[in-house]
Amino acid sequence: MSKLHTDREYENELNDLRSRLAMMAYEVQKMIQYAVLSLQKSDTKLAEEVILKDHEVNRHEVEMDDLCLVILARRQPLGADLRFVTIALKMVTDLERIGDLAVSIANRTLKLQKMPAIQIPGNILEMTHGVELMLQLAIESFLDADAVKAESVLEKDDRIDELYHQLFRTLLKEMARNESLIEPLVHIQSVAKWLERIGDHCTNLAELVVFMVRGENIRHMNHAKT
Amino acid sequence: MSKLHTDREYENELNDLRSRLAMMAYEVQKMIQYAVLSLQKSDTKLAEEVILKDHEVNRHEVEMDDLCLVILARRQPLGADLRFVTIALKMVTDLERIGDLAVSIANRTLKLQKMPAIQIPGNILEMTHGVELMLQLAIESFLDADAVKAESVLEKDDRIDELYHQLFRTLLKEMARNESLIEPLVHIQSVAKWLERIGDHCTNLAELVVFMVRGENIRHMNHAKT
Amino acid sequence: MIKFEVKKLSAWYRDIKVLDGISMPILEQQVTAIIGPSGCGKSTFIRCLNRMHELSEGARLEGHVLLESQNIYAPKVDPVLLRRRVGMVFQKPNPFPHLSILDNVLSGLRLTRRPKNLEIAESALRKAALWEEVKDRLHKPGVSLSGGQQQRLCIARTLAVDPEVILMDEPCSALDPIATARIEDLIHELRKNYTIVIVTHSMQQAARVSNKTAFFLGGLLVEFSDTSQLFTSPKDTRTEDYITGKFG
Amino acid sequence: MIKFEVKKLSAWYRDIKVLDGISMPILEQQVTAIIGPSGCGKSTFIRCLNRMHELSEGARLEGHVLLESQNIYAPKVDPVLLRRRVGMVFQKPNPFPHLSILDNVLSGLRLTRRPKNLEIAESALRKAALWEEVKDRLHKPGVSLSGGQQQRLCIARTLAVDPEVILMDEPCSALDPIATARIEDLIHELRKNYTIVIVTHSMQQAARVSNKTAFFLGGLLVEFSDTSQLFTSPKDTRTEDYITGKFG
Amino acid sequence: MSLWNSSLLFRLSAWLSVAITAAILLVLVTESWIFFKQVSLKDFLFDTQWTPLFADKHFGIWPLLAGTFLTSLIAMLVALPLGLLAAVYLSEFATQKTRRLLKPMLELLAGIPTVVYGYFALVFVTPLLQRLVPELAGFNALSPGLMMGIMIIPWVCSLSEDALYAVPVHLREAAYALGARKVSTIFRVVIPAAYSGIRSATMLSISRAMGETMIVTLAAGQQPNLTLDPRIPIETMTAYIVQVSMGDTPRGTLEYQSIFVVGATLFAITFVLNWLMHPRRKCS
Amino acid sequence: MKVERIFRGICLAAIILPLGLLLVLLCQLLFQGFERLTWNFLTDFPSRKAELAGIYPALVGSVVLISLSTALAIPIGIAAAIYLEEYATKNFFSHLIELNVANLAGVPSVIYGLLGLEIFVRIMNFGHSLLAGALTMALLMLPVMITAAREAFKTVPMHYREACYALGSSQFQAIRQVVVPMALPGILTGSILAISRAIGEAAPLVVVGAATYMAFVPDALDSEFTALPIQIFNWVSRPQKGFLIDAAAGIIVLVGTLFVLNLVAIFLRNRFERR
Ligand SMILES: Nc1ncnc2c1ncn2[C@@H]1O[C@H](COP(=O)(O)OP(=O)(O)OP(=O)(O)O)[C@@H](O)[C@H]1O
Ligand SMILES: Nc1ncnc2c1ncn2[C@@H]1O[C@H](COP(=O)(O)OP(=O)(O)OP(=O)(O)O)[C@@H](O)[C@H]1O
Ligand SMILES: [Mg+2]
Ligand SMILES: [Mg+2]
Ligand SMILES: O=P([O-])([O-])[O-]
Repeated sequence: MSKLHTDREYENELNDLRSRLAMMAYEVQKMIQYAVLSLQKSDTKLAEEVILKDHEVNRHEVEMDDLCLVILARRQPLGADLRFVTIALKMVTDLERIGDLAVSIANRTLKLQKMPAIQIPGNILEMTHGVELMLQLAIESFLDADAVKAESVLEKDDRIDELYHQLFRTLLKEMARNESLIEPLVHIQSVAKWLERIGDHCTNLAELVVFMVRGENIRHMNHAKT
Repeated sequence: MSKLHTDREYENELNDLRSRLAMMAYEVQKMIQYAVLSLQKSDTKLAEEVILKDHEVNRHEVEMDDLCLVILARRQPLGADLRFVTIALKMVTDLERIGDLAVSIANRTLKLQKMPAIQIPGNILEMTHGVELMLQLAIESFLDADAVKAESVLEKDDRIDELYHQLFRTLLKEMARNESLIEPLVHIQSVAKWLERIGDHCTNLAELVVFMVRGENIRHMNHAKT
Repeated sequence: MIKFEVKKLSAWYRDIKVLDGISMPILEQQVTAIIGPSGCGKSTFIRCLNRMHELSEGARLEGHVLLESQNIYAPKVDPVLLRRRVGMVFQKPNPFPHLSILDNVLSGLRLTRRPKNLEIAESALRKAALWEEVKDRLHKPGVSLSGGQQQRLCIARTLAVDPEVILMDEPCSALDPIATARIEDLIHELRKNYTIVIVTHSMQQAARVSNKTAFFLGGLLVEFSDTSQLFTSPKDTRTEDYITGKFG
Repeated sequence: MIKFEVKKLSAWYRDIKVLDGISMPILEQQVTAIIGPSGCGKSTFIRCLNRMHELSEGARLEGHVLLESQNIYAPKVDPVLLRRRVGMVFQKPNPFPHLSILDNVLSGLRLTRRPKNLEIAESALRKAALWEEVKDRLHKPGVSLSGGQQQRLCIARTLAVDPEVILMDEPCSALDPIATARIEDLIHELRKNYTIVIVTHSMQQAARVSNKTAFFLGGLLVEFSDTSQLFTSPKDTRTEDYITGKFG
Repeated sequence: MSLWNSSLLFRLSAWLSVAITAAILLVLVTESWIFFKQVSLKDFLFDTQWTPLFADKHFGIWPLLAGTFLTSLIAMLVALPLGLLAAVYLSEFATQKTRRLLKPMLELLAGIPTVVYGYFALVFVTPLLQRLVPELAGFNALSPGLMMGIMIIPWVCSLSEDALYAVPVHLREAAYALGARKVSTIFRVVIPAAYSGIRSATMLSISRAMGETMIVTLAAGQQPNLTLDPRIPIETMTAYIVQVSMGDTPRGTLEYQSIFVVGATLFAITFVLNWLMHPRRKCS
Repeated sequence: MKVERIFRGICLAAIILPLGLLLVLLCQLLFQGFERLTWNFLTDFPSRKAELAGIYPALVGSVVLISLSTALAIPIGIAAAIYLEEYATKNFFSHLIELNVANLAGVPSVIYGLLGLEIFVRIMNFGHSLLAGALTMALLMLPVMITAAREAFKTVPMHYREACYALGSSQFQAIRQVVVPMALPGILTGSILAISRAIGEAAPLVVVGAATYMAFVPDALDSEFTALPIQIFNWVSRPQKGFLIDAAAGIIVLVGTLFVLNLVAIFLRNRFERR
C-alpha cells in the first residue's frame, strides 16, 4: 500500500477524503469532551458551543457523502480503494451520530440548569474517557490501516457497557431515595445511555476499519448489541 | 427510468438489491410491531422471537453490504444507479439500527416481567403506529422512487417527537407519584425514546430516498436532530 | 466441473519465454477472465488453449493442458478437430468479407465440409442475439453490419460449429460502450451453455462479465480467484496495485 | 474565462447533417469531455474547433466558433495559423515514422520553419512526462517507443508548438490501462496551463479527467454540465439512460 | 488431395523460379565462357569499338554501354520529375473523382507495348525534333530516350503514387494539426514517409529503361558509337541482341556467343539495380 | 497559399503533359492507320505489297502463344505465391526464393529471350517453334504473376486465416475457401496485367526466333510462328512508307485489344477494392 496511484489526482482525492474523515473524527471527539465538561461544570456557553459545532459536523457529513459519490463516479475504485470509499460512506454516518449524541448531552446541560444541582457520577466521567479513547483508537487504526488496533477498540466496549449498567442501578436507587431528583437523574441516565451508544458507534467504526484492512466482515459475529 | 439496462444481469442485480431492501424493511417493521405488542401483552415468547429475528436482520445487513460492494466493483454504476447503490448502503445501516431498537424494546418486555405491572401508555401505541407508518411510507417511496411520498414521512416525524415529549412529562410525574414504579417507568421512558429514534431513522431513510430520486441532498437542511 | 486443467504451462516465442509455469483450472459453464498489462501473455495463454499458439513462428510450449482430462498436446490429438470443440472470437470483428451474413454464420461448417442448413444458422444467430436484427437481410454481405453486430456475427459463426468452449481475445476493445454492453449481456446468456474464457484489457469488463478472474503479470499467474473477491479484496499486493491503478 | 464559444454550430458531410445547432462554451484551463455513442458527431465537433473539419471531402459547416471572442471562421482567419494555437492529438499514436524522437518533438517547428533547439524539446518532453524515459535515446526512431510512450510523444510534439488549446480525439482508446492512467495523469497536469477538449468513448474516462462534460446524441448536444453533476445526477433522462447503460 | 495438402506442388512451383535464375546464370556463364576463350577479357573491357559483324572484329563493350546509358539517362531525366510530380498531384491534390479517372488512364499507358512507342519515336518524334534540333540524325539517342521517358512516366507515377497514397491520413492530419501548410506537409512528411516506395519505383524505372529493347532497336540506329552526343545514331545492348538474333546466326560463331556476353553484362547491371531496390528486409 | 497554388499547377502540368502528348500521338496513329483497318486486314496473310498485307498469321500466333503461356504461367504462379505467402516458414530458403522472384521480375525481357533460345531452341531442340516461344513467354510471365498473386494474398489480413483455424478448418481448407476467394480480384487483375504485358512483348520472341514473314497459320506446337508485335516491328523496320501504314493499323488492333483487357482489369479492381 506504500505505492502511489499512477493518477496523482486520484491519490489526492483519496487523501483528501482520508484527512477530512480524520478531521471530522477530531471534531466529534472534541464535542464529546466539551459536552461532558459542560455538564460537569454546568457551563451553558460550552454546551451551546457544542450545539453550534454540530452544524459543522452535519455539513461535513453531507460534503463527505458527496465526495464519496463523486469518487465512486469518477474513479470506479476497486479493491482496497473501493472498500475505503464505501467504509468512509458508512463511517461518516456513525461520526455524525456521535456528534448528534454529544449535542443531546449538551442539551441536557441546558435542561439541568433549571433543576436541582446534582453531582455527576464518576461512572459518567469514566465512560466519557473510555469512549473518547475508543474514538481516538478507531480513527488512528483507520488512518494507519491497523486492524489490530481496531480490534482493541472492540474489547473496550464491554467495559463501557458494564459501567452503564452499574450506573443505571445506582441511578434507580437514588431516584427512589429522593423523588425531587427524579427528573435530573433521568437526564443523567440518558446521558449515560448516550455515552454507551457512542461506544457502540465506535465499535462500528472499528469493525468497519477491520473490514477495510482485511477485506473480511466481522460485524455481528459475536456482538449482540444493546 | 422505465427503460431497462441493456445488460440484463445488471438489471437483475439491481432488482435483487431492491427487493432485498424491501424484504429487510418488512422484517424490521414486523419486529417493531411485535416488540411493542410483546410489551403490551407481556408476551415473553413474542419478545424472544423479536430478539431472534434480529440475527436475520443482521445477516441481511452484512449480505447487502457485500452485494453493494460487488455491484460497485463489477458494474461501476453511474447516475441514478450509483445513487441507488450508495443509498442502499446507508439504508441498511438505518434498517439494522431500527431492528436493534426493536430488540431493545423487546428486552424491556423481559425486564418488566419481573416488576410491578404497569399500563402501557397510549402515547407509546400511537408512536408505534406512527413509526410503523413512517417506515412503510419510506420503503414504499423508495420502491416507487417517489420523492413526494418520502417528503410526507419527514412531516410525520414532528408528531412523534411531540408525543415523546408529552409522554416524558407524564412519566416524570408518575415516577414522582409512585416511587415503586420508578424502574418500570424508566424502562417505559426508554421504549418511548427508542420509538422516537426509530422515527428519526425513518426520517433518514426518507431523506435518502429524496436524494436518490432527485439527486439533491436535503439532509440537515431544516431538521435539527433530537 | 473442471473443463480445462492447465498444468505448468510455459510458452516461448523463439527464445523469449512469455508464459512461465501457469497452472489453473477453467470451470465448466463459467466465465473466466484473464487480465493483466500489455504483453503479459494473456493472448498467448488463450491461444495455447486451442492450439493456435503453435501457428505462430518460432512458437514453442511446455506443460500440459487437459481438456476434460485429456491432454490436448498429446501426439494423437488433431489440432483441427480440437479447434472445433474450442472456438475463438477475436479482437477485431472479422466476418468474411466475401460472404453474406448467412454464409458467414455457416462458414465454419462450409470450411469443414459439414452439412449446413438454415435452422443451424437461425439457431446460432438467435443464440448470439442477432437474429431479430438480421433476419430480413440474411443475404446482405456480413461487412454491411455495424461493428457490434459484426462481432455478434462472429460469435454466431463460432456457435454454429457447436463448440464446448469459447475463447474471446479482447472481443470488445474495438467497440463502443453500447455495442460492448450488448456483447457483455450476450456473454451472460452464453455462460449457461458454454465455458467461456475472455481476455480483456479492461478490469471493469472482467469484473462485469466473469465468475473467475486470473491476473497475469510478466508471464506469471499472480492471482486466480472469484471475480468479486479479486476486485474487492485481492490477496496479492501486485493484484491490489494493478486493480487500484498503482502502476508505479 | 471562456476560451471557445460555440454558437449554433451545424456540420455536414455532403448532405448528411452530423452536427445540429451545437451551442456551448469551453472554459479556459479546464478539461471539457465530449461523450456519446458512436457516430454522434464527437470527432466532427472537435475537428470544427481547429478547422480540420474542412479538410474532409464534402465537409460543410454553419454557425460560429469564437476563440477568445474572435470567429475562427471569419474569412481573414488563416486556418494554418489557427491550428498552431489549437493543437490536436489523435486516437492512434502517430509519431512520424521517418523521424527520431527528438525530431518528432520538434517536427511542429520544423514543419512551420520556426527556430528550434534542444531546450524546447526537453521542456516539451518534460511537460509530457516523457523526458526521463527517453532522454538517453533521443535519436532513436519515434516508432521504437511503446504505444503509451508514442502517445505522450505526440502530446509533446503538440506542446512544442506552444498551443493554447489541446484537442484530443479518443487519445487512449488504443492503449492499455497502464498507459491510459499515465495519459490521464498527464491531462491533470496539463490542465493547469492549457485548455483541453477530449473526446472519449469511455464515460468512465470522461468522469475521471474532465471538469465539464457534454453528452452528444445524434448530432445534438443533450446535456452539458459539471462532470460530477452529469455522472451522479444528470438532468436529462437520455443522459441518465446512456450513463447507466440503458441502451434499449 | 493429399498431394495438395502436403503442399509439395506449391513448394515445387516456388522453387521453379530459383531454377529459372539458375538456368539464366548457367546459360549466360557457359556461353560467355566460350566467348572469352576466343576474345580476351582485356579487349572486351578496354577496346573502344564494337564491330563483331564487320570483318575487322572488335569486342569493346563500351560503345554499347554508352548507348544504353545515354538513352536511359535521357529517359530518367524525363520520367523521374514528371512521374513524381504527377504522383504528388494524384495523391495530394486531386479529388477522389479525378484520381479515380486519371490513375487508370496512366495504367492504360503503361500497358502500351514498346513496339508502339518505338513506332512513335521513329515516325512522329524524330521528324518533330529534327525541326527543333537541326543536326539531329534520322536515327539518334534523343528521340527514343524521350519516348522511353514518356513510356516510363506511368510506372514511376503509379508506383510512387501507391507509396504516397499509402501514407496514412493520420500522419498528414498530425502535420496539419501542428500548423503545417500543405506544401511543407508534402515535402516534409508525406514524401519522406513514402521514401522507400519512391526509391523502389526509381530503381525499377532505371532497370526498365536499361532493359528496354524495341524503342531503341527501332529508333536509335543500331550503330555502336562511343559517344554521349544524343544527336547521332547509337546502339544499346538490347538492340544489339535483337539485331544479331534477326539474322539467323548459327551457334558457335563469335557473333552468336557475343549476344550472350552482352546479355550477361546487361543481366549483371540490372541485377545490381534490383538488389539496390530491395533493401535488406530485416531492417524494417 | 500562393506557393501552394503554384506547386499544384506544376504537379497538374506534370500529369497533363505526358497524357496529352500520348493522346496526340494516338490520334495521329488512328488517323494514319484507320484506312487500312478493314476486315481483310485481319484475315489476309502478309504480302510484299503493303496494300495487300494482313495480320492473320500474327493474330492467330499471338492468340495461341498467349493462351499456351498463360495456361502454364498462371497456375504455377499462383501455386508459388501460395507457397510463399501461406506455407513457407520464414527461413533462409524462403527469403532466397522471395529475393529471387523479385529479381526475376526486373530481368529485361531480352534475357528471357536468350534463355529460351539456349534452353528450348537449342538444348531441348524445339527449334524456332511455337512451343519454344510459348515456354519462353511463360517464363517471362511467371515472376510477374507470382508477385501480383503474392500482393493479392498479402491483402488478406492474417486474422481471417486465424478465424478459419478457430472454426476448425485445416490450412488447405482455409486457403481454398477463404484466402483464395478473398484474393481472387487481385489475382485476376494481376493475371490480366501479366497477360497484356506478354501480348505486347516482341523482344524475347525475336531472340527465340519468331518468323518475321509467315505465309501460313501455325498448326502444331512445333511449327513456326509469328506474333502481332513481331509483325508490327517488321513493318516498322521496312523502308517503304506503305508498310508504316500497315504498322499503324496493326498497332490499332494490338493497342485496342490491350485497352479492352486493361479496362476489364481496372473494372475488376474498382469493383472489389476494399477500403
Ligand atoms: N508472434 C510473436 N512473435 C514474437 N513475440 C511475440 C509474438 N506474439 C507475442 N509476442 C510477445 O510475447 C509477449 C506476450 O504477448 P501476448 O500477445 O500474449 O501479450 P498480451 O498480454 O495479449 O498483450 P496485449 O494486451 O498487448 O494483447 C509480448 O512480449 C509480445 O511481444
Ligand atoms: N469523412 C466523412 N465523410 C462522410 N461521412 C462522415 C465522415 N466522417 C464521419 N462521417 C459521418 O459523420 C457522422 C459523425 O461522425 P463522427 O466521426 O463525428 O462521429 P463520432 O461521434 O466521433 O463517432 P466515433 O465514436 O465512432 O468516432 C457519422 O455518421 C459518420 O458516419
Ligand atoms: Mg493480446
Ligand atoms: Mg470519433
Ligand atoms: O442512531 P443510533 O444511535 O440510534 O444508532
